[in-house]
Amino acid sequence: MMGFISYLVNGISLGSVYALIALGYTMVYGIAKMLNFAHGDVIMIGSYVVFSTVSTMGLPPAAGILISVAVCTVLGVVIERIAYRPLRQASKLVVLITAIGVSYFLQNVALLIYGANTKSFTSVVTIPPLSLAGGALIISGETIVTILACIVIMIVLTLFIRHSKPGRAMLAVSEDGGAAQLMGVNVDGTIALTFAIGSALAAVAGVLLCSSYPSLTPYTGAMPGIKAFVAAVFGGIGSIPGAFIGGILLGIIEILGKAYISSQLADAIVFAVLIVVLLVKPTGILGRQIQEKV
Amino acid sequence: MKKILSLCMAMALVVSMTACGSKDDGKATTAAPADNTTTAAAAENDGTAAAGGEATTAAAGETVAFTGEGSFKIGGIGPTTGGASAYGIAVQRGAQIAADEINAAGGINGYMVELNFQDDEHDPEKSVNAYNTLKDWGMQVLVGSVTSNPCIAVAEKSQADNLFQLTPSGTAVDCVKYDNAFRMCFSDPNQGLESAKYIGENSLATKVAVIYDSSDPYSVGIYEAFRAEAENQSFEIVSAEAFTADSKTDFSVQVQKSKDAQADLLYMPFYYTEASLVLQECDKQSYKPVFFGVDGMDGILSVENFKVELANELMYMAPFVATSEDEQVKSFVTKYETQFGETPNQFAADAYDCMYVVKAAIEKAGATPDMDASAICDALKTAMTEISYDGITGKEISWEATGEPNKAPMIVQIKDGVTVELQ
Amino acid sequence: MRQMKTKALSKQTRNNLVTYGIVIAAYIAVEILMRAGMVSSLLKGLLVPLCIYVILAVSLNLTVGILGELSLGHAGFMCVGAFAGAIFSKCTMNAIPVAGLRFFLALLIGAAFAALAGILVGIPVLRLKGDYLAIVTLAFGEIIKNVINIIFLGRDSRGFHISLKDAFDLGLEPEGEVIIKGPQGITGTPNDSTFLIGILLILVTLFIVLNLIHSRTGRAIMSIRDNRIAAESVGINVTKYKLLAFTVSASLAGVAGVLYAHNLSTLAAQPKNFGYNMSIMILVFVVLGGIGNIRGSIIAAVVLTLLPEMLRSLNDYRMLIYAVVLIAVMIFSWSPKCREFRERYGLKRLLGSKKGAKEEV
Amino acid sequence: MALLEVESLGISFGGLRAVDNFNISVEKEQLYGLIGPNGAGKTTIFNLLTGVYKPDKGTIRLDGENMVGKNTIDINKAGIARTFQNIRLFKDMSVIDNVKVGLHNHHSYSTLSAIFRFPSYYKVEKEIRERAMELLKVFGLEEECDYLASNLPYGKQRKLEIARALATGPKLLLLDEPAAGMNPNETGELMDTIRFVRDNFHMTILLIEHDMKLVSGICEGLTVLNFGQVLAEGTTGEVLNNPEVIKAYLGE
Repeated sequence: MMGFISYLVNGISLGSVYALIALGYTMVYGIAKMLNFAHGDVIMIGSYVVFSTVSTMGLPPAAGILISVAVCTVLGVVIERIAYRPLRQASKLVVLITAIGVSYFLQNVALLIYGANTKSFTSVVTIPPLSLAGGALIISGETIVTILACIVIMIVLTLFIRHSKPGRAMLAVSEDGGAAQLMGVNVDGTIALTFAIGSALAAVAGVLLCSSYPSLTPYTGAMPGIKAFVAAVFGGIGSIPGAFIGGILLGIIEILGKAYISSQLADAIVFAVLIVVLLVKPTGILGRQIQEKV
Repeated sequence: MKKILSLCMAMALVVSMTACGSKDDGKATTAAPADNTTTAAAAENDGTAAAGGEATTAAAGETVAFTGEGSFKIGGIGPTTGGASAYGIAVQRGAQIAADEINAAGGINGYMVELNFQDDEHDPEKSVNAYNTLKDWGMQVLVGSVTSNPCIAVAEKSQADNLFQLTPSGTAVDCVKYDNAFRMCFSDPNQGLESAKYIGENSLATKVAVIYDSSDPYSVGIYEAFRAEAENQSFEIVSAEAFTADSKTDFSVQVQKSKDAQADLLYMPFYYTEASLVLQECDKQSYKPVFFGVDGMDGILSVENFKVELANELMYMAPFVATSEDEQVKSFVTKYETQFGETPNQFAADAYDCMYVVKAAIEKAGATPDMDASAICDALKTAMTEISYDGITGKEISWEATGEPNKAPMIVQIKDGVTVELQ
Repeated sequence: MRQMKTKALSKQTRNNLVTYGIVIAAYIAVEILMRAGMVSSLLKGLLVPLCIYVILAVSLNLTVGILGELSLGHAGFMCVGAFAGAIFSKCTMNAIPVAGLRFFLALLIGAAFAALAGILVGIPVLRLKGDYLAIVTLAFGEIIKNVINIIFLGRDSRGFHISLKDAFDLGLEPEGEVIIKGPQGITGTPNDSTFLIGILLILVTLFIVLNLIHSRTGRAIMSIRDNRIAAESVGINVTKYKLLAFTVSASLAGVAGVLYAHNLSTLAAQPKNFGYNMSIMILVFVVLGGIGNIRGSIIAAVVLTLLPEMLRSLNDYRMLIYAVVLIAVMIFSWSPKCREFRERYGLKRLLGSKKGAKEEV
Repeated sequence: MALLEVESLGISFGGLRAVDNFNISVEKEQLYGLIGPNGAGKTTIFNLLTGVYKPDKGTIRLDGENMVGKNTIDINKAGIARTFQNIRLFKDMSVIDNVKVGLHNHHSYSTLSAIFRFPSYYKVEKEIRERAMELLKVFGLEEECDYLASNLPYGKQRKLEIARALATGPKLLLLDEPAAGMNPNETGELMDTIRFVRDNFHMTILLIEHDMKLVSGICEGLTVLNFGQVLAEGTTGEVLNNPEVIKAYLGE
């Protein structure tokens, strides 16, 4: 029993990282309606920035995170401006391919700057681990911070979108970009803002990903990026609470699958569960069912 | 769109054919002397007619006046981009240092060497492309491929061409299946067997847990041999958990299972990148077994910012110790550190030795650059079994005709951030 | 009216003939250059892979361009075909000494298994739409890769043995042979793939795909793409034709897989060759060549496979430049501003553009 | 016996009773109109008749055959074809291919025959093409047969949709606001075409329309729908003079 609970905790801690990344994914998808495959790589860049500033230059972690958030925000906006905006009217597939191009680009830039060797990331979390049940159950500080960050970001994002002017503009753009434009919403500006926020979230996600799993290479972002994408779809892509739930569930399934079924088949199990969920609920757990009007 | 694309294709094809066509017969014509006179350290230069390449390569090594009527063209293949690029880049750098040294010391029998290293992205198909690129360049000897599956694919081609191949780090059995292929490193079964023996004979543990990468032939190969040999040893494998290339972020389950099985030794047949995460996880779960790794573990201390105390008392099989007092090693490590700003790992060391082994074999066989690749290969095949080589990854290394090296396995241990030899 | 008919028919046929012609001309050109010793080893080595990618791109275009569904699991079907074909060849290497016959059978088997996988995946999955379908096909591809990586298959006098643990676990007799070695996959597959076979397979693929498109079946498939509800309203069995297109596409990917398996002596299911990256790579060919444009797929597959090899002289900057080129081409061909620019100064204007009917499929 | 007989048909969406106790009876070769204010449930009835929605109550009979529970495809095969309020053409296909898709189930050869081009392919394709051109000619679209459907002007798109529906060889043709967005000239032309179709194809037509000129011009019988229920029915003249109907329209 204790074993199970402990696996569950591990699952939640892995899942919270997925959830954090998925939040950025789902937000960009919900508003700009595009799969930003480069999101995982923005995360990687964010982590490298923190690594450089904190581990190499010796700045305090808080400063490093701030710089990283700033760098990623600018990066996100620049990517959107150069690579995605000219393709606003093009087919979704075209944008998808461009996003993949951006992903390759970021990976190779990092490879040239930082080299291929693994860097060990120093955790920025200083909270001590929580020890329960007489030490049989340990919840690490990183996990606590990640989950808290997820919840805070989720709430702030939801409030922002519902109650602020730019937030409501986002909502309008996500419902119908053309109509929003007619109503005087600055669509380009709104989407740029979406990317700015999404990339800032990526920076935070990067820091916490690397704090929990401190190994940093130019390819660090790729696989968690894909997993987070799966998590976002799992929860219903475009839905902010969906991303959170999807991420946590994905982490739990991955860990429990490894623990109780087969550690070799962990990936297959995760993806099989995804397929089953989508067959039962074709738009994910919290996704909106869109009935096509005839 | 269509027309633009057609145009692009036509251009690409024309460029490829003309560029390559001129290279085919261009061994001794215009392109070659231009390269040779500038620098022999041509690793950065892929030998196309691009004259701009010269300027960039000069930085890589000192300019050596070209003495003979030809030079040995040595090709290298390994991943310098993509997930496995850490290994390929290390090999490229290690080989480069050796090539510069050899040239500075007057070359091989007075002939310079040219090294041309090509990226394969750790993909068999790309590796064969790289091999063919090198053939077009006029490669006579191949040092590569760095990783196992690509190496097997390339071996098939090199065997057909009868081109001498020495892989620094292709550990799979089939890498040296043919008589033209040799390796510098231990084979997978060899490592698995030796480590099981060492653990058993030194009674390091009674209960052993294994974590391995089930998507990596290297890791699985070692694990299989380890498991087979464990039957003959005094210890028992109580837990064997896998991870894959797609889920190597979180190791909590594998570590917890090992812990729950009360294993007193954790065997880790995989690379240091993942190992650093496993060690971190063990620390998190306050699990302190004896850690035992294989040669892929080498480099763990070079992980920038790594908390070395996590790896304290870690034992692994290593052909090479960067902190060794050996003169050859010291000189290599210093050069590597000055040039590239990091400590070399076993990949770099294997590659460095490979170049010198090629040198030794060529000297033994008395081969000259004007011989074609096939003739050189025939000569080197025999020479390889006759030489005995002292290098930085072992002393008095000799080779079987099967391609396997005879060298003593070395077990090292990390103590207070320093690697020390145990055996 | 009579004239129009014949004119339209011949235009379609002519278009197809041009496509076949390009392939055959490319073959002849390369053959001549090879005879003349003008072809580099690199290009020689690339000939079969080029054929493989062309087949993959054309077959994926059937799903993406003609059926209008986004699939990110094409490499998964290729993987199924590759392993089915390779196991067959490896087992019958002695039983069927004629390489041509053995390879032909391997192709059929690879295509059949990939088609079967296509049906198995297609039945449940085609109920989904858009990005959800994409993610499920991606998931499927990853499952295939993961499962194949842990399969150990051996054969001895007692028959086949399978294990999910390791080769040791197979309990083979001493003279037994391990066919699939987990992540190391299958080694020692006969190198039966040749450029000629590759070209023939491209022609067969084109024959199947183009004939399918220009038929009753093709129209039904395209009608689903354009408007599913209207297609149902005129009595098109949406599920049947979706599944049909998906299955044909999968089986052709299987053919490409067999070709792949017999090109190199090692076949392993690694992220690089059968992961989602490869599926995306094929998708890039399709999108770059023009969604639904078969000839474009062929050209894009060739150009994009050659490009990284051509960039080798850039060394460390190779993949970086590749990424930049990819982004630039996408923007250049799809951004409204660039399109305007091209229309004003581009080739099409010089050559005279056609309005109205869709000229290329 | 009437060709189409619908009795006490009903469906709810959420709490809303979109259609309730709907009855209609359309005779063979009749031109029948279904009118009513916006949101009255007219298109919902078309969707019920064609199997897009499943009714929770009532029966639909075509030529005596039960249609309830069948899916759209089978209902089309049984003989009901329709057009859509918001035009649904196969936009990236040529005009003639749109009609050819309509002919799908009547001129058939196997997929194998398609791939290997057996003689049946050429024979049937020729039939299909000739039949499609005939239909296009009826609607004056033969000149544009190789255009992309999306490049047609609006009025012609509506006509093409009718041609496509006719190609499926229905017994009953449902037209959902065929004159929407047309100018008076085009509407006049359309009225002639609809009559022509009825007379020459011996077609039964049920149409939804707001354009009273068209309705009074060609419909022989009418049903008026309001809030999902039948408000009035009868011959066109009767219904249009019904005070309830006038109230419903003016009171809107």
